Amino acid sequence: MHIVDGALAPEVLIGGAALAAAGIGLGLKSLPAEKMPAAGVLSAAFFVASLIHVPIGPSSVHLIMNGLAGLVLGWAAFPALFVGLLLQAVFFGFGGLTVLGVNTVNIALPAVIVFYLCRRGIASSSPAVAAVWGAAGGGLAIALTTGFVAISLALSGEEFVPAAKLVFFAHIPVMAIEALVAGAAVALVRRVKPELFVTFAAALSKGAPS
Amino acid sequence: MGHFVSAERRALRDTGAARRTLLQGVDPRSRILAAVLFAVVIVALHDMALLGIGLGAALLMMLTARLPALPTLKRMATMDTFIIFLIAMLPFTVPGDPIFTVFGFAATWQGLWQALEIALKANAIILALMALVGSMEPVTLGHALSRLRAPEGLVHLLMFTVRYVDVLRGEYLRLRQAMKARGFRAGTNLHTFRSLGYLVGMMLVRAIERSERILAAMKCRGFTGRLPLLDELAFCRRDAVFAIGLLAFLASLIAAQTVSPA
Amino acid sequence: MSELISLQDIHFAYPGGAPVLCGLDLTLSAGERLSIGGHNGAGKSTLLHILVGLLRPSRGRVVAFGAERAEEKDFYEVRRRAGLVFQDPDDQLFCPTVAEDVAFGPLNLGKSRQEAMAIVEEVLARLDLAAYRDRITHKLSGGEKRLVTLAAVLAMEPDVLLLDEPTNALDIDNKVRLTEILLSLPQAMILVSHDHGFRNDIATRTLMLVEGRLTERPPRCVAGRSPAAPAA
Amino acid sequence: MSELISLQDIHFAYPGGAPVLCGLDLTLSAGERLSIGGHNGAGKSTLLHILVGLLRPSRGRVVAFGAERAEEKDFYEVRRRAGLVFQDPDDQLFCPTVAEDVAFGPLNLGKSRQEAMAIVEEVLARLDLAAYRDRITHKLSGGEKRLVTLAAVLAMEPDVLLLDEPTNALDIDNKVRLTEILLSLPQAMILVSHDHGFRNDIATRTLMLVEGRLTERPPRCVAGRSPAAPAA
Ligand SMILES: Nc1ncnc2c1ncn2[C@@H]1O[C@H](COP(=O)(O)OP(=O)(O)OP(=O)(O)O)[C@@H](O)[C@H]1O
Ligand SMILES: Nc1ncnc2c1ncn2[C@@H]1O[C@H](COP(=O)(O)OP(=O)(O)OP(=O)(O)O)[C@@H](O)[C@H]1O
Ligand SMILES: [Mg+2]
Ligand SMILES: [Mg+2]
Repeated sequence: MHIVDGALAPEVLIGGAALAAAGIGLGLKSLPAEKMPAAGVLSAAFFVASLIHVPIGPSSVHLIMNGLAGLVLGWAAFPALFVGLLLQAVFFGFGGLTVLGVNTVNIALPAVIVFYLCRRGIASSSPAVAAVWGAAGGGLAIALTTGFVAISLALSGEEFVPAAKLVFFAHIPVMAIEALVAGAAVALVRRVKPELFVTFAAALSKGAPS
Repeated sequence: MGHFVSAERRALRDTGAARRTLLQGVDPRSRILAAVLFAVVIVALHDMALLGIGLGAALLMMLTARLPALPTLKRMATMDTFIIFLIAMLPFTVPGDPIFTVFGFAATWQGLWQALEIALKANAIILALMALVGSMEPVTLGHALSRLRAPEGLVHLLMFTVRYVDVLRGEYLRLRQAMKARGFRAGTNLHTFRSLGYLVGMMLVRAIERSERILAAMKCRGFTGRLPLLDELAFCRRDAVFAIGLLAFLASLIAAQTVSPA
Repeated sequence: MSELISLQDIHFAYPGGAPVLCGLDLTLSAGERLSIGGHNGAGKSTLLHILVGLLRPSRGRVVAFGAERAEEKDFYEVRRRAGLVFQDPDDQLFCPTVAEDVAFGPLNLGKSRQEAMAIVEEVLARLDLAAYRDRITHKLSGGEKRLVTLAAVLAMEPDVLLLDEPTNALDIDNKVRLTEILLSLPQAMILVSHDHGFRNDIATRTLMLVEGRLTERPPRCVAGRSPAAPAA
Repeated sequence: MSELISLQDIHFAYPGGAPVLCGLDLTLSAGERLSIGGHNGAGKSTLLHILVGLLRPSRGRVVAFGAERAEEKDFYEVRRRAGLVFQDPDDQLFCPTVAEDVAFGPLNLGKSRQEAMAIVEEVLARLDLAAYRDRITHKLSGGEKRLVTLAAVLAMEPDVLLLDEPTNALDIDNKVRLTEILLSLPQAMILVSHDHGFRNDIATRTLMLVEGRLTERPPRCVAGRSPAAPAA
């Protein structure tokens, strides 16, 4: 879901960059040096997860897992996902440069929203309930990302609106897939290492806004 | 997001490296600033001929950086399917003079031009970015960003990510092989989604445990909350020549744009 | 005597690396327990991966279960019928619980959830692991993980077992247990192991992988079995 | 003979796990090269982590460099003077380049950038690794990584070296090189290793970790070193 250079209006690019900078700043504030190795290795893990392809019929999509990133990293998802997008653009030619801010907001802001909406749910005493909340978060994050992409386009020009609408509906299967995968991932983490979801929450209550 | 499967995205291992090229001698900071400046100028252009020149310049940079031409061009052209879809729809959604009609929808010249404009801009910028910045070590990118006053935390995060992407990717690939050996084939079904979810979850669990061991190793070497970076970047004459050349080129593009009637 | 697997003149190198296998030949017949030795990096794991099509040789033929196997599709059947136990159990275990991990193979073979769970119960009982059914795989000890990976592969009811260093991470008790289990199985197997004593207990034939080829074991090694051979 | 480190009646269990160490005693004297064996999961790595205060025992005393160490603060000095080389080099080489990684310790000890770089040059030259100075850590081979972790620890000029499976991932050449380096060092060391031959080459004393305690190595093992002992 990477927009490329040249499609968006300058105002949208600048607005996106400003929002992204603010989000990254807040994320970094929640990251003391002690947490840096954890955030870095998790950021690498989400980078690797985005290399996983899931077939849909004859085609295939790659995972984004931004909902899960939000649940694990909280505000730190902003800088972590930004780093991933930066590396993808520079070394794999994926996405673009002037759109980096917009792309970061489109992917990381849903992560943070999911963090606030679902963090109680995934802490539920029942792993099954937690998995359902994880799935909801995973699906919601993609829905929001698609929505934000559509909004970025619509703000840039009337002519994008029909395509943006179609894109949103075309992504419904993707939302379902991300929801199921994220749900299973949360189910596993809750049983194997429940602390994983608290690591950054602890830092958050001290460091950054909540 | 559903881009082409053929989009080969490998590890950060086979990036840049120490190929000896003309660009290699230019300070990484200049190269980053140059890529940003180039992108901003190209985005602001509207004249098709000038955009064509911009893409030509990006191709030249690719050759100077000695990036392997075919794979790089393939990466350049790889976009999300939805972006391709979006560009393909533009001729039909932009009002203007019709060229032809498909199922009652008229394609317009204006729409076609706009689609072409986006394609030219996107490809020129991403290609220049890959040539100027993508041809350096990811680690060098981190050092240069640090010298450019990028927030310290962000640089450290980037460095840790770059350091561990290959390690985790190795873990992932070995797990995937083992799944394959037990007859797993990804399909569009619940079993696949559950298995991949477990795989992602397990990768996260292992990642966090590895980060605990890393922190222990850091403590053993006296870590007190400060992460030092060392680098030896310095501007030299080659940088000045490069900067002047690029600025002159970009300035002439802007001048041509303001002069031309479009 | 029926031939299950044969490799003919296999050549292989990792991209950008030196040749690992050069002109390797191998035949495995029904009922045989073949052990393969060789120093670190000799290419033993590589050989097993070629057998099940996880790697493709640059030259040579892989014949398995009566047909030549060349393409990805050909190997689907091979992977079902030749169960590979990986060198590092952590590379193989990714499900939260033991039961789910053991069920993974049968589910891949198209079994229903119920059928798969029945197989799980049966295999775990057979290996005396029933108590581990609901344990978290990630928290098992190295030896326990090893036994679970074996169970996971046996759950696919393979005709051939390919075992890569199965005694790594096993203490004496578990090694005795594994030896008993393996000796009780009817399957033909290829066993890669550094562990002398274990090899001698299990194998009906022993080969060494030296310079990319398999050779009969040099006789001096057969004699020199050390009582203190390390466990790893 | 001066006593550098001693553990007295150490008990330890991971949260929710079975006891790993129960009543362990250990003394390391200056100039000694003590090797510790024991099967996987015996608690060897745990023991080293307790020594440098990464884990706290539930009972028992840690005495190091002439003082009892109980709190996090007490261990700052211990970690500086007892250099721990971790089992997995990837956990220890967290800096982007070799020079940065080796300089990490000295910089944390309050050295200036220049002093740190001088130490880096000196240590790398001493280990014959000068050519690796500007290499990217994650692109090194397993053996190279191992040697760099050793350099990074030596750069802190420790009085004691704690080595956890230093021969893992080393080929024969690098193992010979490591053996030479270790034998040339004046430091006392504790060496955890599965590798028989390596242990015998290095150690002045050998103990086994069995059932949570250290015991003298059973005599049958000292004698029975096999000519075909595997390299791993
Ligand atoms: N994925 C890989 N890419 C490149 N080289 C590899 C890869 N895997 C293994 N090698 C190299 O190929 C050679 C053979 O490796 P292999 O793992 O087959 O040896 P092995 O006999 O199983 O060794 P061990 O006893 O240590 O398990 C080694 O030199 C190894 O370094
Ligand atoms: N972080 C942990 N949490 C819970 N249990 C652990 C943890 N680390 C180790 N253990 C357990 O403690 C025991 C001792 O582990 P340790 O790593 O010290 O063994 P070791 O002798 O170093 O083994 P190896 O030879 O495999 O390195 C093992 O049973 C292991 O499963
Ligand atoms: Mg092997
Ligand atoms: Mg250990």
